[in-house]
Amino acid sequence: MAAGPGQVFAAVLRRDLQVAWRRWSDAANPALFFLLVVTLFPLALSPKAEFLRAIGPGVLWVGALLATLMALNLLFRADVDDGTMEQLLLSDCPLPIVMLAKTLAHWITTILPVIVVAPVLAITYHLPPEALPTLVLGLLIGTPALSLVGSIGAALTVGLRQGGALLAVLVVPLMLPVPMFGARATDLAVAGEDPTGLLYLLGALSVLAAGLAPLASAAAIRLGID
Amino acid sequence: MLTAEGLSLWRGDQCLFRRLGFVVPAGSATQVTGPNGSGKTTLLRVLAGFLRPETGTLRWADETGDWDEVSRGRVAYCGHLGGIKAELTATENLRFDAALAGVDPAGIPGLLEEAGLAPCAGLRAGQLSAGQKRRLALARLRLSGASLWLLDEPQTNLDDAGRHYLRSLLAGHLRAGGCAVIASHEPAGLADLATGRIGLGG
Amino acid sequence: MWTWFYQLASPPHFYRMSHALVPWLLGLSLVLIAVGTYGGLVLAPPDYQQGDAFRIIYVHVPSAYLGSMIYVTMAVAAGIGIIWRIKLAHAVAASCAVIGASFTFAALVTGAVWGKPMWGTYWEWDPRLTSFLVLFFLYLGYMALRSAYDDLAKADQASAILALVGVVNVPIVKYSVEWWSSIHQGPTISKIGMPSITGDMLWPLLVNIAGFTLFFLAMLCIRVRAEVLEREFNARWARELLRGGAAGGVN
Amino acid sequence: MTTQRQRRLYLVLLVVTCVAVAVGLSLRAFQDNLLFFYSPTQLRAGEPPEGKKFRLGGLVTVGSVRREPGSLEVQFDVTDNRETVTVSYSGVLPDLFRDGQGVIALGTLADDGRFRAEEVLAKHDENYMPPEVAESLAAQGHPTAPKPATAGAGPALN
Repeated sequence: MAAGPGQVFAAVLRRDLQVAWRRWSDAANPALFFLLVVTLFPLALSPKAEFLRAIGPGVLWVGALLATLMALNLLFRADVDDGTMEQLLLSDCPLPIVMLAKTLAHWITTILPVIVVAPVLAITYHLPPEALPTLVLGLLIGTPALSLVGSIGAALTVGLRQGGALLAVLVVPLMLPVPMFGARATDLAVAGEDPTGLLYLLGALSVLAAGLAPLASAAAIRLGID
Repeated sequence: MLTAEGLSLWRGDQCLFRRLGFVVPAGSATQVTGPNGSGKTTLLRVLAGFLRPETGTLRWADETGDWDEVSRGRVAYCGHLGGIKAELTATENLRFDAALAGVDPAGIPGLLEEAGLAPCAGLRAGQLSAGQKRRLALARLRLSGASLWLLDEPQTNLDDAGRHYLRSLLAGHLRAGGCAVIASHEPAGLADLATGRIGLGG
Repeated sequence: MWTWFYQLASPPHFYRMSHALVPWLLGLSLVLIAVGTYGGLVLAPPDYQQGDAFRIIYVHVPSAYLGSMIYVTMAVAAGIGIIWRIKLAHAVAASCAVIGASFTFAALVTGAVWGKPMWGTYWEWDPRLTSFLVLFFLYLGYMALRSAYDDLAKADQASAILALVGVVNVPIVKYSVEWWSSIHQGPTISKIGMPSITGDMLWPLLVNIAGFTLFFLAMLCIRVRAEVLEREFNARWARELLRGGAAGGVN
Repeated sequence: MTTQRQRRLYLVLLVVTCVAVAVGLSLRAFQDNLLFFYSPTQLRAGEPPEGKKFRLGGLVTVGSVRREPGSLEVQFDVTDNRETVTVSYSGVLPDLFRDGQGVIALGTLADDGRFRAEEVLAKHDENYMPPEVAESLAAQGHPTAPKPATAGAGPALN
């Protein structure tokens, strides 16, 4: 008797959220990192409102990508290190579902705080308030694709020692379309144009990634266990 | 019943075992012995499906198909890594395993009681001692419903009461028609429960 | 059919076949490249806008074409390797990466050399350039991942997964950068009823593309031979081959 | 094991569903046409959203460029060979802007049916031909024949 895919998904999601809740400082790090990266630009380049408005959408999206990258390292590593991943591999439940649930839990605990901080930072970049819904909506729709694509890289590098830098080299080229569409959607909203089409495209990327990335990361995670 | 035929595995240039074949009938245990580095753990990990042998096949009764798939849900593995989440309590750890196996979690307090972990059921697993963690990992074996248990040095860190718990656990499993492969560098210990023997290396 | 397939994919058989094949491939490719280059540099007329500078397409376009074509080849080989567990396919995929990265790099460099006189800049964040740069990064990531694994079987598996994921992503990246920059909004407008390139400029290009492709196949054979020998170091046929001291085929 | 097979089926169904939904969403995105541009025909059919900025793309009708003397005001017609829209623009046109050239204008539709552009982009030329061919095409009055010796076309990076 094995648990159905829905039960497995719920059980893994619940467990990972519970673990993250008890280690909340790990979860807060990406948001802090995001805050610091975004703060660097006005200080290092120019604090002029006009300039900041022009680079704001791009900086916020690149910041979200970097925060995702930073958080990814821990996505599977803890489970591999304490042996719970072995137990997951042994159990009779579909591994892609497990990977999807783990990635979702990871997104909720690390990227959702980033999205909460983003509109506040957007105001400091003098983005018009009308553009904020597009920014937040775009991040909500688009960042799952970043986490999902990143999960493949995290699974491929989990058994390797120098995982961090290699992970970035592997997944950033694959992630590129997301910040490109996302920043452009926000740009359009800043300029008063209609961004809906791009938001649909971000959604398409996330859904596509949700369908394919768990298969790849499920196949890859076995390589890290030996 | 587990049947292994012609298993070979190299680690780099070193051959750990070559054309290894054995049968573990239902209701029996087989002990794998050998010095450190002889490939006991590796053999167990092959049986668990974590490693693919260079050559050879593994079969469960008369099931056909890849061991990867056939073994899932049939095999329980208790190795060096406990597979215990330090942030969760002992009960929560077992609840998760029960949910994955699709088993009713009502039996968990009883299992913890048997393992002598009832007093620390609500404690985070990170705060348990090494021996207590090992007991928790053993308690999970019962929960998985697996027929083949793979135990890698199961007596490590266990005190007398713990060893006794392990013996009774294993004996009950074998009585119920299950089978087990036990890796151990000490020939005594569980030897009387094991009918088969595989010697590696040396 | 299947036995034939597996026989073809068996390392000793491949080793023997490729030994006979390489000189032909190499010779034919050099002849084609010589003809194509002569046609392109001497016979083809200068372009109406770019003068003689356009002639770099005779190197640039074949390189760019191979850069993307080899990536697809690599992904197909990786897929075959992972589905049917054929070691030769993994060896092919691994060998493709370096060659593909070289052609991609060549395309980027020749493009930059061409861009300077034509655009006034070596680099422009143009969709085609950007997506090609991403392709180059994908090759680099693939090679980095391979080299990070000590275990050959694992390196094969891991890099195959990455290659397959990358091939899904390539069209997405390509189109996304095209939509991202508004100036290159599809070729429809300027292409209505206009020839893109005339025949006397086209044929040397096609000859060169064919020549470069054969050159790639020759290089691939040579690399795969080395790769196979390294992998099958312990197999009987490889030992006999090495003991015999024959640099060539197995009899 | 039948469950094994069932499970595989579920996974395949899940993947197919995801891919189908992704395709659906991107088709929906193209309906919005936001990424590209609206053709004059689509504009006449009332497809672009009212009051929002959008892009208009097409060929500049030959001989339609009218400049206001003493100012940067320019008017020209953009056509897709079916419908034509008059575009008004104030500013410096790009070097590649010329009769018959493909252009993309960003702006809003004014009440009088004209397109008020804030930005005009010209399409790069991707043709390769000897000068004689270009000249003969120009002599025939081919609508898209470019004048020789203007800014160069870019490398064709495929």
